[in-house]
Amino acid sequence: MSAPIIQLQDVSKRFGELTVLDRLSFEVAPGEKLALIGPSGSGKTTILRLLMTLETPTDGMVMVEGEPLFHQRRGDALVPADERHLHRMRARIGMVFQHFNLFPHKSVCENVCLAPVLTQGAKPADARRRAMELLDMVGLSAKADAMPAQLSGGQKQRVAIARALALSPRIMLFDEVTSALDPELVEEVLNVMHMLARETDMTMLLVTHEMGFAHDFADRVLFFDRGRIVEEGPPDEIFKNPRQDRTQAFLRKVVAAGHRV
Amino acid sequence: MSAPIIQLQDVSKRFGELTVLDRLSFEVAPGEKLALIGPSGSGKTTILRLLMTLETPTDGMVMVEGEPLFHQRRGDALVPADERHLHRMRARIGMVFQHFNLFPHKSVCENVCLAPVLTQGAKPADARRRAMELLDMVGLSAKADAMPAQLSGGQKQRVAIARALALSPRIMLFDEVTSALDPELVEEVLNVMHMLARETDMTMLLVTHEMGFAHDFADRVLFFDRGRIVEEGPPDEIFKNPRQDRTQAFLRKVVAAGHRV
Amino acid sequence: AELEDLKEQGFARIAIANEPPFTAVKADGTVSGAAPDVARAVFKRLGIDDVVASISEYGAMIPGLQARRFDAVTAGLFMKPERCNAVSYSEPILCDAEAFALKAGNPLGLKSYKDVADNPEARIGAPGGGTEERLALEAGVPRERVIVVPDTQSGITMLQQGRIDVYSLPVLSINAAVKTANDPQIEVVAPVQGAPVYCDGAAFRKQDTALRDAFDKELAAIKASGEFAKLIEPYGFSAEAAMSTTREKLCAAQ
Amino acid sequence: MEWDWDFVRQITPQLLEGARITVVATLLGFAFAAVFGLGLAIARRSRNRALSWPTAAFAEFVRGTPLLVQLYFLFYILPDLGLTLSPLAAGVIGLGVHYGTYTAEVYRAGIDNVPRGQWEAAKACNLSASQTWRHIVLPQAIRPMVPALANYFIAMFKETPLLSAITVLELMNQARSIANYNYRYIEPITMVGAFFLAISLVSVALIRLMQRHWGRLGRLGSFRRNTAIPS
Amino acid sequence: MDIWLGYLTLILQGALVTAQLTALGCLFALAMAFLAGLGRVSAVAPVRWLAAAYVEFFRGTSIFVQLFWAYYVLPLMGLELSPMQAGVLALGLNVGAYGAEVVRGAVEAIGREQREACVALNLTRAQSLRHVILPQAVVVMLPTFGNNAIELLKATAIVSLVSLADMTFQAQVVRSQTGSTAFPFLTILVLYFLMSSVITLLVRALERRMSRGFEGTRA
Ligand SMILES: Nc1ncnc2c1ncn2[C@@H]1O[C@H](COP(=O)(O)OP(=O)(O)OP(=O)(O)O)[C@@H](O)[C@H]1O
Ligand SMILES: Nc1ncnc2c1ncn2[C@@H]1O[C@H](COP(=O)(O)OP(=O)(O)OP(=O)(O)O)[C@@H](O)[C@H]1O
Ligand SMILES: [Mg+2]
Ligand SMILES: [Mg+2]
Repeated sequence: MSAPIIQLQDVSKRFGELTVLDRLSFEVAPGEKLALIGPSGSGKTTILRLLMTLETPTDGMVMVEGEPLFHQRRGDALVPADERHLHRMRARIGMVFQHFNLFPHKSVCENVCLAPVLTQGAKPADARRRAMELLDMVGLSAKADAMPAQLSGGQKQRVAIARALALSPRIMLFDEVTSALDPELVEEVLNVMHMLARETDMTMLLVTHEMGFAHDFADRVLFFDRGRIVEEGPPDEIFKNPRQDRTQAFLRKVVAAGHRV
Repeated sequence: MSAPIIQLQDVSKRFGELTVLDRLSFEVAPGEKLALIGPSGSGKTTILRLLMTLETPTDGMVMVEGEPLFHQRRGDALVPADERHLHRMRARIGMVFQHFNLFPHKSVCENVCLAPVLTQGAKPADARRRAMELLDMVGLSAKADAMPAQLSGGQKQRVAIARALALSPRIMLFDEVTSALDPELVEEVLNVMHMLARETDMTMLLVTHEMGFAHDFADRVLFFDRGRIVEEGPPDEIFKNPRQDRTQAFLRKVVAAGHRV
Repeated sequence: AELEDLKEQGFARIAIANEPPFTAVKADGTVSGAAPDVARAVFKRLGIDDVVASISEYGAMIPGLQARRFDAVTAGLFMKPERCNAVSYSEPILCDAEAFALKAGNPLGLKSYKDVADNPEARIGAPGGGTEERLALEAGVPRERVIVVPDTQSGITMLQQGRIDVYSLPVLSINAAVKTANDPQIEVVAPVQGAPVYCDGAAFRKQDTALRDAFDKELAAIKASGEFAKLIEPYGFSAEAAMSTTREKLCAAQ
Repeated sequence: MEWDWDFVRQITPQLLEGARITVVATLLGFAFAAVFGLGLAIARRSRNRALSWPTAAFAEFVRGTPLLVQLYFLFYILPDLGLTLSPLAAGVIGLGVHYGTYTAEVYRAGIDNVPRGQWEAAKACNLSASQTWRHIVLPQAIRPMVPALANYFIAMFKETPLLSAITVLELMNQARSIANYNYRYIEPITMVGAFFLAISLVSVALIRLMQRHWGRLGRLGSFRRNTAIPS
Repeated sequence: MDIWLGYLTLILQGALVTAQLTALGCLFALAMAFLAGLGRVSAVAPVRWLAAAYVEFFRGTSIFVQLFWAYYVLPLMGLELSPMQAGVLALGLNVGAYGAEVVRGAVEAIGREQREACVALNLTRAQSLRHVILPQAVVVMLPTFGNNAIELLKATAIVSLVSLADMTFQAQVVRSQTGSTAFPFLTILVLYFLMSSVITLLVRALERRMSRGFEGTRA
């Protein structure tokens, strides 16, 4: 196995009194597709937000491609990272949000082009060409000049995926990207993600409540509870033969909640 | 078959240009459990809101227990109903909303007691006794003095159900009562509803995207599209052997969206 | 300011009051009246061709002068010892006694500031920061019965509306105002008993004595030539009164 | 000019007397505005166009013109129409009418801020209109109004100096009178400024506290001035 | 009749001064609002404090007091301003302090989600502000700015108290020259209302233009 692209070592995150991540350690191999599942409030989103540097860990080390994410070397010592270091590290990571977070005042194409032009110094014409390729890939080249408000939820989310891809990150983070969508629109987004998973060697971390999709998509599943990993393994094992009581109870509940047609 | 408790005759509802219900007619038998399903925007919510008199039909007649809901007799003529008539009719109908709509400034028990005391002249002590019974039934007697903000989503929705039951309506309307809940909390609400369906002879109309639940709960399913009934029948028929293309396509999409564990 | 500076810029900034006949603003916006006319004539002889007049409240004049908003105040700002300490006055220009405007028949029988002080019902209106306010206060009228009136017309209106019982201004101002109002319900008591005759002068900043001295010289010249009398008498002022007294006397008076 | 502490000591009592009038005028004016604004808000909500439309026009006009000129109008022109008000009464009514048009917006926003779901739930519970207002809407609408109303209270307080134009001897007028009498402006004006600053810093802190407890009303810009500016 | 026409001209001259004060005051206030408003959300703590102190001071003391200070006290400290400059300074600083809170509020209202999207796309703080936050925030600010402009217009009336010949002041002059109170005051009431209506219409037009791209996303 090659060197891990992401390593968490004893990472804790506390909000005041509340411990959300509790001395958590795990590794992700390059190209791996990882699904994070678990009950509400178990800390799944927080892990993705840490990796995107939207939160800072209270304790522990996060390494991305062998480099510390929140620290930098000064002489021999490790000191908290400054904005420049974070900026350099962030270039490797992309994130897609539950609520899309498109820029409402920019057209679809501008949403996709903005970051490459501003952060990678891409020429506007080149950025636009690449944006059109990506929009084509997510099936939205016809909507390039539409405004986000004119799109359905599923279309918005596909634009958000294209936007994240435009920076060619080596790691993609997906946080419940379908849970804000109408059931009928979920499929089109999942199709795009399936395609991405098949056709690229990006490392992907996925938080979802769609157990069926997690099963098909992931190489490995981590089941979280209260900021700790309760169980991990290949999807078949976790979904068919969960070893832990907590996992079994969770899956039973989700199934009972009606996802069984 | 006994006389229908609800009758819609050629009911239309337009919002400006938009026709939301299009000369719709159907009947509901006393005690029947009816599920309304269909794509987003097809008008399901609008039907429930009409029955609750939160909207007024643009055209057509709605009868509840043989009486016109939006009209009253004056001499021989039918004239639009006044507030007194509506008030009398509403006493027969209860509704549970997607977002609970609990009164945030009143405790759980006060939420349940308020309407009986104000509209039925119940004595506060009696109302409280009955409220405690209902809260006990939905498994929340321990939370009687909590404020809504201190409850989880599932608990809030169970309080909302108890509140609607407190007026002993003969018809209960449920509009996507679980879709705002975390997946783990869905079960507790559905359990309460199953129990209601089994143990009371109330007429119930249910709008839901949980096909599994609709299947188990309903005596009859109506499938809507664009303000019209496309197909209706017993759940087994609709879900296993839908006759219409539109119904098949809808069910296929919902299934593809991951509800298949 | 130095005389030379003013000559260079070609005009002097003067403060005037919004009070006929000391000042008058015609419908076309041009400024005339006894005070600005004299100022214009004197400054012209000093080689300053024009005056730029800004209308100002009485209360704002001395602070405005100190804050360098004006080079001189020519507004019927009567000489009083305290004012002589605050500014440099020229020799006297316009003299006037104090008068009362009150309801026809003088129902409260008010003839002096003392009378106002002694009658607990009587409310007197006076311009804020003006001589009359001070005279009233010094005569012992309590603060709450001295109503500070923002301008002459407000004073007349308030008198008509019964909000004040007497409105005090210099004789000529009152006459002009009462004439404008043209109201038989109002009569004038002039002069007020026991109130001194006051004269104004052009007021300059304390340190601008050179300018003041130059002004005095030319003022004396037009007084001697008779031009002075021609300027002010049409407005009802007496040139004789101004020429028979001096700054020294007025500033020392108590 | 130098700052003169002796002079400060000498004029303090007179300024305090002015401050008393300022406070009285603000309190009365605010009480007037609170009631008058409620009337405006109800009239504007009315379904009767003949009532709601002129009310809206009146409110727009009052909000679009300076309080100072309105005060002149109340004080000098109304008597010609047969209504002679004392300076303080005219000032209180002027402040009250002017700010009433703002408090009306607070009431409106407060009521609009109660989610539609609450009205609908009340209907589903079969409450009557008056029961809905009393038990459901008003209890939820009033609390977030309080900080917004308090903001206007402070704004009004800072606008009382305008009453000097209609001869009310409030703080600013006393200060000007002192300045005119003594030809010293720095001390009285600065003291007035310090007085206003002290009062408004204290009240801003109080409002922050209220907001933390009772929540903020609406979104920014949802009514005309979320924090008021003296005019 | 001619007399009235003449005095009407005088009032209109005052109206010009009022309009000029309002326009310059608004420009200055706008500059201050952005300077202090962005200062309040700055990452640098001393900048935040400075901006907060400015806002609290100018909102805390009455504009009346500020104007008197600018007019009578600043010159004593050696800073000489024309009445117009003093008026613009006081109005601009005062209304700018209120505007700063509008800017800050609008920037904060463009929620966490947009800011997080910017981080995820690796934009710098300045880039986020310029390309994402401000273009959206300005649309949110506009209506309140419109109200602030009207407040500023109304506040210009008090410069008459320091003898700047604005509309209200000219009305006073006309009043003492003619003895009529109703004519000048009713005239200027109407003129003020016209001016504030113009501001309202301008802001609405601007709002429509700026929010066009959003296609109704923020109702
Ligand atoms: N900024 C914050 N301040 C305080 N608590 C927070 C904050 N962000 C998250 N939390 C808390 O941290 C816990 C974990 O949150 P997180 O969003 O990671 O859960 P999750 O596993 O993604 O849950 P869900 O499935 O509901 O999205 C929750 O209890 C949440 O309330
Ligand atoms: N007050 C209203 N004004 C205008 N249009 C409305 C209004 N209420 C509903 N609509 C429109 O009526 C149509 C039907 O709405 P309805 O809420 O009944 O659909 P639904 O079947 O419940 O959909 P969903 O599954 O998304 O809840 C939609 O297109 C909706 O936009
Ligand atoms: Mg989450
Ligand atoms: Mg619906």
